[in-house]
Amino acid sequence: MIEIRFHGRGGQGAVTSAELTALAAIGEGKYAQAFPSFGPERRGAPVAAFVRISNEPIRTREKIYNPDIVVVLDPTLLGIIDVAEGLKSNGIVVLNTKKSPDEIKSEFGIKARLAVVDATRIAMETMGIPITNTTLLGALIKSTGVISPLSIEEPLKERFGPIAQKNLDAFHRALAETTF
Amino acid sequence: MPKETGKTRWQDLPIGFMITDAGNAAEYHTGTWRSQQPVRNNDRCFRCGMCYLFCPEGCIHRGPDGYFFADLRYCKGCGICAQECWSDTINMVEETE
Amino acid sequence: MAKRVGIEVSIACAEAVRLANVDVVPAYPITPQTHIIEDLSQLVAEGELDAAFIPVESEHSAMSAALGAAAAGARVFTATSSQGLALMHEIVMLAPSLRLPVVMVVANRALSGPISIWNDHSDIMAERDCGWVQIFCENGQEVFDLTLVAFNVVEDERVLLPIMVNLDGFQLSHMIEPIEILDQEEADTYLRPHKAAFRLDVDNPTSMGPVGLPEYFSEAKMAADMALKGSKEVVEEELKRFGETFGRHYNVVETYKAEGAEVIILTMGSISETAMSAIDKMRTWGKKVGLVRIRLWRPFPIEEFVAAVKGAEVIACIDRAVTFGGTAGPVASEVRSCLYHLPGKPAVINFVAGLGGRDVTVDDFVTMVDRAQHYLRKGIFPPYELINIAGEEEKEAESA
Amino acid sequence: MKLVENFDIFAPVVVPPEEYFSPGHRACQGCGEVLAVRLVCKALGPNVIISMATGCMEIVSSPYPHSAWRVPWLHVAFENAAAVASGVEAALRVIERKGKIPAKNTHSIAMGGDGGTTDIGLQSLSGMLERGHDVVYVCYDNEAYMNTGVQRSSSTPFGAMTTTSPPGKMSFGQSTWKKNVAEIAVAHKIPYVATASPSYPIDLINKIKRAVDVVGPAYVHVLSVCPTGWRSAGNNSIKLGRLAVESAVFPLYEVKDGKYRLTIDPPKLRPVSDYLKLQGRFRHLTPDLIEQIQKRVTEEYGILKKKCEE
Repeated sequence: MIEIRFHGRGGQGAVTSAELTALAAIGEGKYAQAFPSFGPERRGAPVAAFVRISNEPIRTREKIYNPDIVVVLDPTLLGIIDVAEGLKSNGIVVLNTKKSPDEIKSEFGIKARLAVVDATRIAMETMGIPITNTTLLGALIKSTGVISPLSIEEPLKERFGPIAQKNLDAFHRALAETTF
Repeated sequence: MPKETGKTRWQDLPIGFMITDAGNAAEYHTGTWRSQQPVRNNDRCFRCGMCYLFCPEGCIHRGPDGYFFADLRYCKGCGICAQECWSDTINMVEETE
Repeated sequence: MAKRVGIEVSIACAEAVRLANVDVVPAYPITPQTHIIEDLSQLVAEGELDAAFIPVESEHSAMSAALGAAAAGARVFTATSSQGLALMHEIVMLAPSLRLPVVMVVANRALSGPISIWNDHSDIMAERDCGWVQIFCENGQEVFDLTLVAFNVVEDERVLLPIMVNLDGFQLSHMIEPIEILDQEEADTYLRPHKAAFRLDVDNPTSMGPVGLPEYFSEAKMAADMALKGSKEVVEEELKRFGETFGRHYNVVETYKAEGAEVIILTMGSISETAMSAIDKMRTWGKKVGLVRIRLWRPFPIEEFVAAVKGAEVIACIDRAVTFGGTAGPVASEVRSCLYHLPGKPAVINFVAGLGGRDVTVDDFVTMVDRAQHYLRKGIFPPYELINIAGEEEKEAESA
Repeated sequence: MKLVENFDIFAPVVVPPEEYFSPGHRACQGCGEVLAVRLVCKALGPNVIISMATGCMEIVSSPYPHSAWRVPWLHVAFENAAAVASGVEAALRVIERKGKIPAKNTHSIAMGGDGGTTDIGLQSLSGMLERGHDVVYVCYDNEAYMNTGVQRSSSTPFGAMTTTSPPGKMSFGQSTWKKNVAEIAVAHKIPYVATASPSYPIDLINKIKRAVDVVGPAYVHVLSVCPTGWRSAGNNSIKLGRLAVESAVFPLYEVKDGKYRLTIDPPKLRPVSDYLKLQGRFRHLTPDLIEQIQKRVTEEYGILKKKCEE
């Protein structure tokens, strides 16, 4: 079972990222759960969302305390919260940032493995808005292979309708540009 | 004192404690509440029907002769008919024992 | 064809209501019930559900309109949570008395105060004695399935009572997970077409909700109680038929590795799955632990429950609501009461856990099992205990 | 000579002869409210479903196993008649459309007393009016909680003695002015609002019929004389209702699509004291207080007349 935690700010699409990841996994015939952090947080506040993916039926409804993967949609969260909290020893943090993994490691003292992508720039260039959730999904899949890139297309099209293509473009660019 | 139990077996109550016999309040005769009763002198009556209209019981009816009468099974003796009568046809008279 | 889809549990619930082709949905929004009624209102707006969605001004009016609609002969659905259910309470009491088969989903949430939007069972336990059929769901599939089953149960002429389908707020309501969704044709092979058993009819006028004088009141209550008790048989029949139709089998009481278990964890709702994981873990350590899960809460399945716990030494009974100053939480008091006269009955240690969104983890179940055994060894039987309480660490360490 | 409005000597000729509210009900002797119910039911006819709030009329009409109602009738609770009637109306609309029941265009009616309407039921009333249900709401206003023993409501008039607005060394009785729920209904911009009185039966019946005829919500506020709570003679119930109108304490008007019209326009108003003096609940009032009431009534009536002239 793989457990993923998404960090973002209310309105940035962390919850949507989690949902799309779970839907893609379920589409592959796997079992998955996606759930938000159920808080009273509003637009702008730091929020989290969670995903479990497994080949077996998932028989737990605990919150996620020791994720395998953490995805951070907004680089400004790094100085505010410990994004790597509880991360398993072999876990990975997937991060939206203009900086290199080494810069991040020394600046924020993160010891975990890192995958980075300049998602904000990609989102601006492909969609014209700094919404990074689908871009980060590209980075997540590239760096972890937790689901197949193909299985994200269907849920993404269903969710975004007419703007799905732009999101897919951003997603594919992140697949190419993520470094880890 | 007799032991207090219900009047109807629970098995025999209609579903949802519903009353299926609509309007069966008529089985209950409120005439026993009356301490005075309307007595009519139809010589004065010009059959306007005000008594019928204003009776809170709805117990005043028109007979085949065109004159009105109160159904004393229900009349509570409020005296509204006498009060509202235009022609002083109706007098309220104490009930005798 | 049934489709396995990733779907939010609330949306799956709304889909079941759509398949039941309800006529009237009076509803007032409250977290965490909102997604269910939002989706129903959308289905009505799109013409995918031919129903009147009444956006009432309160939950009190939601239940009032529900009863009016059911009395007029409609199939009615509503949903609520917590404060909304509490505000409804007065009218909740009247639904069984009028024998109106309303289906209501309750996305369980703590009752204030302090105000909390998160999950526990204090809202539903306050409605425990209202005369409704009450069932608890463990996962999204069950929410979808039992919402369908609910219509068949309550509209059965032997029942004609309202039903609450309970699902844990957020923990279930906001969870996206794989659920097998039936199509209309499949659903129709199971669901009976709706026809009101009685209704307000201008051609056959009746009076509903008359005054119950002391000469009749006790018998009216007896009739309502007998109807509720009798509903168990129908619930069982319907679950059986659902299982035969779709291959998903449900019982009024479920067990997991309970056979021969020395310790039984007793749960209701979505924490049951976490409890199973905990049991698997403890079994690898050689602990004889099993799970009994109550699905049908009202009418309480006494025989099935007693049979399920037979032979156990101790029950770690988990309540998700506090009975302040009482002898046990609402579940434990039921359980103790129905075991009281049995020889060789297991001890019942009552833990109050998961209040107002507090997580109940695998480790918590391990702790509760340890403590239940610890108390049994020591011969100490506290009425009930809240667990995971800051300030009670010393006590909690005792049994570790 | 006593005048009934639209004077017609053979009243029974113009009034529907059928009774849908049976005798044998247990209302007090001389109850003005139960007369209003009887007349409203005549106007409504048989094709209605009535949802009724808890209160005097509910209690006196339905002690199991007896019901005075010859039309389908439903009582759920005190504060929710409007919400229950919303559900009935919505259900009828849908299940007639779906062919579950024969299409009969049955009308949903809600009824409540002043407590169930102007106090505890105001929210559900407002909700029903705002949502635009095709429901006629009839408020039988006897100006206090008579069912529980004459406690004040927001509909109790200024100065009136009730068991919870008693006069005393520090009190002259009800210290607030009667809440005007008809105007609150008007503020919902519904198609029809009216005030009515069983003392003017033809006017009452006509208004109920108009209320049923409009599409959308209608509200009819009926002043209902309560000899028990008002401490008046039982045989004066019709007379008191008439005096309330003739003194402009309770003017009879209707508001159809926002247009005001006085339906009973007394040529000359009587002093309010004519109305007050027949009621024990006002017996303690000083001339000064009666003057205050007179002033207020004249003022309000002036405002209403102006609206009618617009």
